[in-house]
Amino acid sequence: MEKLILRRVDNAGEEMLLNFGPQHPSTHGVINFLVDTDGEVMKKAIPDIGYLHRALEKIGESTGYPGFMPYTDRIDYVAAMFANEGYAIAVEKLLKVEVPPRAQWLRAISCELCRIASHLVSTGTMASDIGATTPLVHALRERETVNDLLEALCGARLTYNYHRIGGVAFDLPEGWRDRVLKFLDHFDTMLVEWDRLITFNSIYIKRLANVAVITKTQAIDYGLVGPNLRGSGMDWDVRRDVPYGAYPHFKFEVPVGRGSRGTVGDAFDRYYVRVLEMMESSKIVRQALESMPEGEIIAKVPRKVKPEAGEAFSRVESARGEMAYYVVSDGTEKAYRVRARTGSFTAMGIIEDISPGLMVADLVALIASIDVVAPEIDR
Amino acid sequence: MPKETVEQYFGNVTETVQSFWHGLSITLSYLLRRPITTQYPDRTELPVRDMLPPRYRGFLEVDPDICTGCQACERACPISCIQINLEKDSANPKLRVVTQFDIDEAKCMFCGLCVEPCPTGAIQHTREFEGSQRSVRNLTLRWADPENPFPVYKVAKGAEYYPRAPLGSLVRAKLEARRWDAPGPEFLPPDPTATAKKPAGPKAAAAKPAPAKVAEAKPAEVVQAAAQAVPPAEAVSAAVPAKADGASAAPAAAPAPAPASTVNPGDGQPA
Amino acid sequence: MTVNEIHERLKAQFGEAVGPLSEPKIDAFVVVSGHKIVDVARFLKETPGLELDHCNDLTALDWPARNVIEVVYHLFSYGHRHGIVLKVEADRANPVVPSVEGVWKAANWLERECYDMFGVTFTGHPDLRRLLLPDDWQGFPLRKDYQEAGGYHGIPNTRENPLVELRRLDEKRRAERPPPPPPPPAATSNPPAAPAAPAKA
Amino acid sequence: MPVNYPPAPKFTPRWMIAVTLAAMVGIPALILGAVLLATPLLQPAVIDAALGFGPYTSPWARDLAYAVAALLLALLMVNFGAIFSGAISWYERRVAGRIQSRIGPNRAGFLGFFVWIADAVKMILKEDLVPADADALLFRAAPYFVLVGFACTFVVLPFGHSLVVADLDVGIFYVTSVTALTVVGILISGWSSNSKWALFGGMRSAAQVISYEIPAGLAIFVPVAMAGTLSMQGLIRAQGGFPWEWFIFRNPAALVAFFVLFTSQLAEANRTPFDLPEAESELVAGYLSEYSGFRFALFFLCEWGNIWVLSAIATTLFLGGWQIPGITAAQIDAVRGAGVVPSLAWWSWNALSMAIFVAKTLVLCNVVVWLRWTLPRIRVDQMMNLCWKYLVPVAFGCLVFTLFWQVGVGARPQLEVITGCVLFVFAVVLAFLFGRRVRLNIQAVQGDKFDLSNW
Repeated sequence: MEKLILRRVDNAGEEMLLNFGPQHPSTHGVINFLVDTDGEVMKKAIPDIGYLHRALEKIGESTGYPGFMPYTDRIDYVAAMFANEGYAIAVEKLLKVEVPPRAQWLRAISCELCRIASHLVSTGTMASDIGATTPLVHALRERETVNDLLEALCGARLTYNYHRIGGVAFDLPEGWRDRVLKFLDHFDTMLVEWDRLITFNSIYIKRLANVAVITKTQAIDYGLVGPNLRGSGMDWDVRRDVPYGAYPHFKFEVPVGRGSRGTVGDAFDRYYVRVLEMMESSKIVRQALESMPEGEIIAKVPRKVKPEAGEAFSRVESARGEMAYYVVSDGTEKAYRVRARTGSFTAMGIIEDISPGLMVADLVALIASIDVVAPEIDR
Repeated sequence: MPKETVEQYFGNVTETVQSFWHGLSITLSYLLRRPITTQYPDRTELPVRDMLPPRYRGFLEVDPDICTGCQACERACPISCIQINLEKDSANPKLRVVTQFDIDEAKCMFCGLCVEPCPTGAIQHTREFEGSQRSVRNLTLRWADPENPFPVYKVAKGAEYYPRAPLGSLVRAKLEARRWDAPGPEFLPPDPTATAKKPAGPKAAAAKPAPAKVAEAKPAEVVQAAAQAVPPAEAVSAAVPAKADGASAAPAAAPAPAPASTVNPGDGQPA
Repeated sequence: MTVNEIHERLKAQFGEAVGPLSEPKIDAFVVVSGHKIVDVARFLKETPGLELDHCNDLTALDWPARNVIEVVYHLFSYGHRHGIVLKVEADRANPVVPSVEGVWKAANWLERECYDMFGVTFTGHPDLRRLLLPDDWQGFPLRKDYQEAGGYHGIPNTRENPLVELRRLDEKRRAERPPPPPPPPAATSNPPAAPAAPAKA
Repeated sequence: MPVNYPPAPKFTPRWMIAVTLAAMVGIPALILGAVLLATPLLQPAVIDAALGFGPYTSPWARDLAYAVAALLLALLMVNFGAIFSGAISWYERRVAGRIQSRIGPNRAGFLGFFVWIADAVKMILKEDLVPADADALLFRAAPYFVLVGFACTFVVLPFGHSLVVADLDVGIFYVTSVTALTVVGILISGWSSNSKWALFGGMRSAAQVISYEIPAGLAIFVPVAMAGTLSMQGLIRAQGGFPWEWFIFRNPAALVAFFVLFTSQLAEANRTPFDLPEAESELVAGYLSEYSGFRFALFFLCEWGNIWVLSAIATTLFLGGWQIPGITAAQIDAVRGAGVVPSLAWWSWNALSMAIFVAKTLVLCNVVVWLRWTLPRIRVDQMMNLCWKYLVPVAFGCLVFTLFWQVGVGARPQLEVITGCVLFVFAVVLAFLFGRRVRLNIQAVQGDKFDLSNW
């Protein structure tokens, strides 16, 4: 880093080195960008991450298997449910445990609600970064309801720790189903209003369309996942294409960026894919609530989780894209290695190569549109 | 900027007018809808803790009256924020007493993993969450009095429920007994000899009454198995009308809201 | 295509450089010799029918007992929906592995992270700097023998443990107090009252 | 938890409601009453008559009297600006809260009305920080440039029929020139802070304000061409009390010019969607980044006060100003009487005209606030694009059209009447459709309904 700064000093006067972060309103956490600007136009934005590194992978080697579950909440605290699920699936693979159907349905419901909550934050902060604060508060208002629901389900609003190895911790509370359906009825109409309020606002479109275009090949090459990948026109969703849990039983569409307002893969596409995904999640939750099987909510798992030596890799479709866990066991009670591969991490890697030629204001749109969450980058 | 056609030029204008028309009408309409926020905390209908769902994971509470001293919670805690010490009662060698049951609420991450293995439901999350303290040391709640240790609870065979104090009452009493700006306890200066021992800290200390611990482990697991067979505590407490204070206090593994004797509506908050 | 078929293709192409498919305990993997990894990667990505275009994950495992660091590649193909896990073993004392950054751009950051955490040097990487940790960090934290330095530039990374400290306080108080014979019966007679009294800090 | 202060009361006490309501009504009434009394009475002619100054009076005595009067008026106007900007800061936060399903400030006084006073007190008590490497003199001076540019506009802003500090012949021209001082202040603050963010903000502001002076100036020429004067009072007197007699409806080009002017003025006042100089999500706080305490407060005083200025100018130029429907300005002049102090009827008409002017201006202030909480921020190149590719040509077209229009109106005066009525009906229909849309919006979202509670 010092080397970089020194190099900049040489041509001082022509260019300006801007420390965009770590404390900056729109870096979505503690991230620093070394922005090399020529006036308003950027030469390059170099991400400097690690401010939120909490060595979770190292911690995973010292807590037992069940004990790491609350830590997964902290990997991506905006969408903690997926981190729970991914880790649980990986350990279940190691243990060769079959998850009861009801637990799988509960996982799907909780995850899709969590996806709605996460995308609301993402789209809301995006609007706020573009300068419209009202949509953010509207999004957070809806998210509060989702949080209330998840709180009633698992006792926490953010760090759910709901999934367990072999199932989930709690069954549905009384009256919860009706509350969810009532919320979804409201939410579906709210999304229509949301589109009219901000999505199709002409200033908003002008700010996002044709900005920070990531082509399909680039997206694949850089390992972008989830809505960022789909925003670039790649029709891929782990839930549909590498199905896990209860997802094969649900009918849903996978929204893909079509360049409706500009080029395929621009910031607007990535944003709009998220809006559409919220609608799909709402559909999935409805289907899941309808077809919910009866039965156990957790498989019989020994209290001392001690899988045989081996390694397992699990992939789930998190709100920020594919989240993969790579858990290696050496036959003891503690994992030999827990590795979380997160969507934000690889998404950050592309910023440096996309940024040249963008304006400073576009950097904000780019960061918001790839929806990075600092703890998920740093883990 | 690419070249614009005439249609694009005028299209921009009409699009702007249209989208502003919609956007402005929506924001205006919100002036006529009800805000969802409430003025916290003095204008809420109920005290906030009573509006939280029964599963809410707030401060941990231990009811020493029904604690079996099995240390399952201590083992389950991923961050070792619980420390339990068992000793033989000097007067009655058969009786074991808990001389230390400390929970570092400042370190606790409210994950709920300690609640699940508890055979009697002695350790539970409450809906208490307001406990700011000037000194972080004051956030270590001591459930056993070292001067006056409590004996472990013997689970009667075939016990259906355990007489737990109303959930939240104990922790609330503890929190209310201490001013928020009370000074924390003075710790001893660091022990130079302890540096080598420290990494093993809590475990080494806990392992002292080793024989007793091994003996204890067995019955505890039996009880745990029994506890798993019955429906989880949650379903029960959710069934009880959640409004009455301590409804969620229905102890773990109680098939009916049985220990209602302890559910005393009058002993909640005055509001 | 199954993992076996991919492995056969690899075997046919690279022969000795590609090890046997591991006994599939849960997820099977193939050990590839380090100097061939770029060729293998390019082959896997570019051969029609394989086209593993998605470098899903790249990380490492530290095995002090075997004195190796394994670099693990999780590869996947969007088009064909198949994948394979590759492993490259490197010497623990001086782990050097060729970089696959030229094959998958995603490997750029993943390799940097791997370098940061395990100290694996990826030759041919354009910008191999520490990623998550500060540039002047000592050691590679995810190695099994990593010892914490106890702080960073005078910033401590430990906090007093009140549980241990309180225990020490208790023990000191008890040692100071003369052992009284009468209290024990009293202690057993009124145990329920004990918890109600607020703990004296 | 036991804490060291008593718990907040469950309801706002009666006395607090009474005090707040008294302040809500009393403060504006007081300041507007002072304007109503002082502006006509502290004029040279009235002072001359009251103090018996004649041609033989010592010029020193006369100048002293004038200077005292000017000082009093200046004090009054600066206070008006400060109180207005404080009150609208509260109002804006309340409206923003409601728009965002929140309550907004609600602690200091009933409905949180005293929050702006609390803010001001807090700002004054805060440390006045000057960054170590900043150009201290310029850094300290910058807020005063902004304040002067803001305060000077009040010299010609009318409040009613005769309620204006000085009805300069070059009124509107004077306004456009003194507001340019604001940009000097912002530019200085951006440069002298020695912060990259502040520099960005200052530069953006300079580019923005200077560019938007051009469409604003061109749009101003439309009413000027219609009225044939630059004087603010003259512009209002050329209009009438009824909506179809306003400039905005009398000429289709003026309708367009109104929107051009309003947009440009938003940009000049750095209001959303043109809040680029202080874009908080991009530039942290732009040129304000390094300011604290009272200097920060001065910037914000001017920013919020500018809402009044821009609304008042738009009202003056296009919306008929203080014109009372059915009463012409000449009729009010006639009831003044010959005495030093005007007659009671004259005062009443003036009070009514002031009420009308304030009401119209507040409506526009609401629009400004409302726009801010609806729209995202435009990008800097788009801002330039909008100015040069849309607003300037349109404003120019409007001006040319107006020139021909005036020729036409000279030939056929009924043209203006017909257009006025048609456009007014058109506006009413639009307003009705908009109201319907608003109602549909509420009905469309499941579970939402018309509800004015929980303020």
